[in-house]
Amino acid sequence: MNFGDIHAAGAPILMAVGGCVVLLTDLASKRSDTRKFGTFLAILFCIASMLCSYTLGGQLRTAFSNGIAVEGLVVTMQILLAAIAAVTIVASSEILQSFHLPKGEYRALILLASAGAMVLVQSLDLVNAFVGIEIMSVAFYVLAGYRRAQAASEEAGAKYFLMGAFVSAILLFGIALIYGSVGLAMKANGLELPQGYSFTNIVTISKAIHQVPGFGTSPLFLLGAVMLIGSLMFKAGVAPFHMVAPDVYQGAPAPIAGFLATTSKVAAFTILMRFFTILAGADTGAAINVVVIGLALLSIIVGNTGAANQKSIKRLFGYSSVAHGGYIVLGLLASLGTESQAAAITAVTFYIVAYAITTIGSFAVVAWLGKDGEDADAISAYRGLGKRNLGAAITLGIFLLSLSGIPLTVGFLTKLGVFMALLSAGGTWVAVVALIGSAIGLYAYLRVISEMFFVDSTQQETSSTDGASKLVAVSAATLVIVMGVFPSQALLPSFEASVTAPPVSGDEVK
Amino acid sequence: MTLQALLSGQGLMFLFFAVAAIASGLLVVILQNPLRAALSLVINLFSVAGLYLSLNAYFLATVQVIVYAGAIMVLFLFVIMLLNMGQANLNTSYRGVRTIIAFSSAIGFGGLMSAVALKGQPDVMLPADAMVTGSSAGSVEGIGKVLYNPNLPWLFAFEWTSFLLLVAVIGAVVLAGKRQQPSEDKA
Amino acid sequence: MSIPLNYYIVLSMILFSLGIAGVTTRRNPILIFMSIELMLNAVNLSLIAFGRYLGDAGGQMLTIFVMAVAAAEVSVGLGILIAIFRTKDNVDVDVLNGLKG
Amino acid sequence: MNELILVIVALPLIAAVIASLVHEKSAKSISIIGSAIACLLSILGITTGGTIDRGFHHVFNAPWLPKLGLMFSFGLDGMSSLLVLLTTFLTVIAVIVIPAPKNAVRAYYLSILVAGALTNVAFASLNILLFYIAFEAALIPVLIAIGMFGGGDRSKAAIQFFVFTVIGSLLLLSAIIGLRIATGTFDYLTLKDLVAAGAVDPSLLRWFAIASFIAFATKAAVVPLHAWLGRAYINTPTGMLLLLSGAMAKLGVYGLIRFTLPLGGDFAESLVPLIVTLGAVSVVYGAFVAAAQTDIKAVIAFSSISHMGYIVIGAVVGDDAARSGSVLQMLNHGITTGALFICCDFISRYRGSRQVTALGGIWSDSPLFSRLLLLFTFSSVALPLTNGFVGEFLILLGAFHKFPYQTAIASAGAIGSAVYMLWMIQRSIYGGSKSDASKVISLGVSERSVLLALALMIIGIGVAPSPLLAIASDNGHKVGAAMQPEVK
Repeated sequence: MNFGDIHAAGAPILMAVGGCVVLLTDLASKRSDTRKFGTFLAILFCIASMLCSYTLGGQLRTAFSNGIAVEGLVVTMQILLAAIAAVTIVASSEILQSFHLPKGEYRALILLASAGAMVLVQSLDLVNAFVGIEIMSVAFYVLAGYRRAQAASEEAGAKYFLMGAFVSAILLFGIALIYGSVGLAMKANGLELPQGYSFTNIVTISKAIHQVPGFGTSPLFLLGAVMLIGSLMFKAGVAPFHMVAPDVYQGAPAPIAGFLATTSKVAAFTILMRFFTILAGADTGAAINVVVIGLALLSIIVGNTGAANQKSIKRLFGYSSVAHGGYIVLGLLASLGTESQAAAITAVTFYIVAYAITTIGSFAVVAWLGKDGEDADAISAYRGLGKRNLGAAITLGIFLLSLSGIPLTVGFLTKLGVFMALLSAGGTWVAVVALIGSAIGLYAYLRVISEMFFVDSTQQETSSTDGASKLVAVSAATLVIVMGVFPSQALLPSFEASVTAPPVSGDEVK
Repeated sequence: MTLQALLSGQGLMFLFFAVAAIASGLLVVILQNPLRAALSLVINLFSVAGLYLSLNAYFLATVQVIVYAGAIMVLFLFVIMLLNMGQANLNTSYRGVRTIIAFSSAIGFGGLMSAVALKGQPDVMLPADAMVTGSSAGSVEGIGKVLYNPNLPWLFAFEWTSFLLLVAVIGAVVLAGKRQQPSEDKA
Repeated sequence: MSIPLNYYIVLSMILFSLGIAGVTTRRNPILIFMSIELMLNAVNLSLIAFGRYLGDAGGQMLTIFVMAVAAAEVSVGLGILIAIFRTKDNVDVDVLNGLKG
Repeated sequence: MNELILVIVALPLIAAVIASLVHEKSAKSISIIGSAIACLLSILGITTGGTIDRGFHHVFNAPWLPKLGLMFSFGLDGMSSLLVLLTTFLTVIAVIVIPAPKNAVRAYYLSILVAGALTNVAFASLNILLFYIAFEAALIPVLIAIGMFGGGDRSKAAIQFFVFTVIGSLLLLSAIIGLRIATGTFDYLTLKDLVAAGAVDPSLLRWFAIASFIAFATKAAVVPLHAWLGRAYINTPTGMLLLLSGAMAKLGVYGLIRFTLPLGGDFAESLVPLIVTLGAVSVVYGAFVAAAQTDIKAVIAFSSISHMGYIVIGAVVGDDAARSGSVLQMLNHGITTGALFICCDFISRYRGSRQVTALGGIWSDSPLFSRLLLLFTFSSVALPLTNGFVGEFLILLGAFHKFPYQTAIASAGAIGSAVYMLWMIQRSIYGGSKSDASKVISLGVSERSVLLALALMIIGIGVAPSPLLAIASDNGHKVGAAMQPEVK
């Protein structure tokens, strides 16, 4: 262990330390109103974490006995995660105030959840991934049920917890099976486990896949891999484990819903990308492809149809997150092909970043329009919004157009990227089904736009005071447009030539 | 070979604990009374601890008994008592159905899963050197030497586990703490 | 004569499936949670068995983490469940149906 | 000089931005100035000039997102320059003649100017992805205009319109991406050369032909894909309707000529009989549905299906005369239908109703207006000496010897429609006034001059079509020449 190692793992460490500091500051201060200072402190640590990630640069480096690996993609995702945490803390400052909820613990949980997500993102060993995902999930359970006074929030927490714990068990069994199968295969073929590596290390798994003939199709490994992939996809809110996502997003306070939806996706999809990189080009039979295609199409269809006739806008965003999870999985699918891999990783990364911005913004609008701390959840509450609060209506309209993938918003470019990757990987009919799904989704989003602009309403002006959410929503909307028109300036270059796992070669592992 | 393996001393031990584990596990799934289900889970944990012993994992067997069966299950029992669920819900209307479902799905699904997963997987016996490497690996010393070795990947995860427990503590405090909204105090 | 590894794996998978059966058929959240503990146990058993037969300490290491995670989940999970039981007197998971579209 | 098209697109956009910032009163004049200059400039676009590349003049290239292959590539040929001119012209008219709704003047002008500019980007684009982006993005201002300022059924109309057209264009997108992956480019001219050289997988071209046909036929409201049109046209505010029916619907036909046929390979050629048949069905169907309407706006809307059916036949039939006629007829249809919708707007504004049964007496009350309306109707039913006649005649001439049955059916339908339409317009303007609140339709100076200008164009093109025809013949003809011997 040396400074380089600490630096590589610095981003989550800073977030975790920030969590502790924020918590202790809150405990130490007598006054109940430490709102500004606590927010400031939390954001300071987020920025420090971003800087720490940024200074790592794009080259690949492993640390902590190959337990973690950091490269361009991981750096990007870590910066994104820290940004999401900072924005969530800003956006929820007023909600906390109006709910009289404990603030220090709230900020600490957000920072710690992000720390867990970062550990997951950078982990090269599935053990670290597992610990990271659990830190994130346990914090999520608490955050989802944070508004204990409200039955819906409690229920969201309970459902999320039961489902999450169940899936964690499946994830663990997957890891156990991978551990066993890799170990047995390497042992049977006389391959040595290199010093410092474990059987759960992605590099070791990759070595087994690429150097042991027939290992990629061995049932023990495939069962483990499918369990691992499926449960990680649940953590990202993909069907068929989607049923809690709309419930949780509806029940949780809006900024938290945005946080849950985005952080979980960023973290889970990044580790999936890493896992898929080593599967690329390997003979794993059809099983993984079939599972991934099935999950992706199921999510796209379930998500878009589920969104179609919602009365609650947070549920709508919940279903929308399921559908968008499906599109991201399609991109991941393309990353299984060796030729389309680079394009697919770029497309998926861009998709995740864009989705994060859009979703955080959408939930911020819901909080912005809320009254007395209650989110503006019913879609009927948006009727005639264009006349009452044009700014909010346009902001939400931009997000909805972006979610439906209309040109000149970032949603179009993300979809374009994923479809390009997918079609170049040869998934034509998959793309067509996905297109049909997005046409259904279009209707769901248009309904809200129609309610806002096209329907007259007698509702009175809502006096919203949530300036923080407004700030977040408006800046996110600006980003959505800017990235939709000039993405090359904004983001695309940083994704060039990202690697997700160290290349497998004999020397690398020895 | 299979029968022989089971009829040896170690085999009988395995057989005993395996049957106990499955039986108590089944009871966890089918018993209506939460209290009894929790006690069955304790038995299950003990049986699995016995299996750990047969695998030379002495330390973990101890941890299993002390932490799992001792602490975690006590927490469960405490919550069941707290919520007064001890004899609640004695409705046994579809108990038989549940027993069948649970048993058949466990045997069916588990058997299917193992049949699929172990297809073509040769019977792996203990390696010849297992007595050497295995004897110390399960002890406190052996575990400690591996877990805290900075040249092995476990230390990093171990350190992060402390943050996991911190999150759990914060969560428990938040969830169990006094409700701050005055109007909700009556609830 | 030692026990073949596959015996342990089959046993572990059966216990795991029992847990899944419990999660899917049980209605009481606490009992669901206990079934999840059953699944975690099955995982631990397979990990230790794999580790033993591979002559590798990794299985036991993973088991330690699983136990730590189980403890963390229990503390948070029971906290959430107590909180929701204090609001609602009923104990069936069917009662968790306030969130609908 | 190459930047001409950029200026034409940018001017209305700049005007729109300024107009949405200034006071409501000056919004209109700023919009007029911006769009009028753009209109004058687009006359320049007709003349050959600037960089010339494979038959396109004013070719302009600048990178947008080079990594995605997305470029600002523009170029004009006769067909696209005429359509750009039509679009800018209709934008000006829409801004001048149709008053904005009182409560949202700026949003209204913004939507019209942006819609016009994006339509022009699509017409002038030589990069397929850029075309697609403009093609789809132009729907947003229309959506807003229908939804916010439209008729009673506006919410449903807006959603239906948007969903229908976007589904079509999503298919197109998948085909475009497929082409890009196969060839590595979105550049139209390169693609065209590659396809002509047979360097692209035929199964991909088949998919492109099908997908792009569905997208463009939806836009042009060819019969099985016309379902969005009725409700949308009836509920669209007239200003936007001028652009929607006059310019944007032409994107469908334009796309067939520009993209589907040249890039669809042999399969697209084999689609031609089907498209012609569908076109003929559209003509008849439009005529029948129009005959069942009592709302004059609906009559004009459904007769539009009929006219577009003609234009589609002419566009795909593979005959030079027909294709030139088709391009000319796009122009004519834009002018004539625009004029009719404007008249319809006047009638409903002054008379408070668009129902034939409630109208009458306009002939005596408003002589100039009713005579102009009659002229526009003549043009719409293609009487000789009006512009409509030239276009339809050329189409019939070209189509008849290749597809005699379909053409015969189409002309029969057209005649039936003409008779009905004349009868209906007459009923609504002759006779005594049936409405209590009959008001004289008094035209202001600007309104009068616009209507007169439209009338002059109709007669001008009808009497001396040859200059325009010469430009219009500079079109898909060159495209088709790569694949088939010229029919002369």
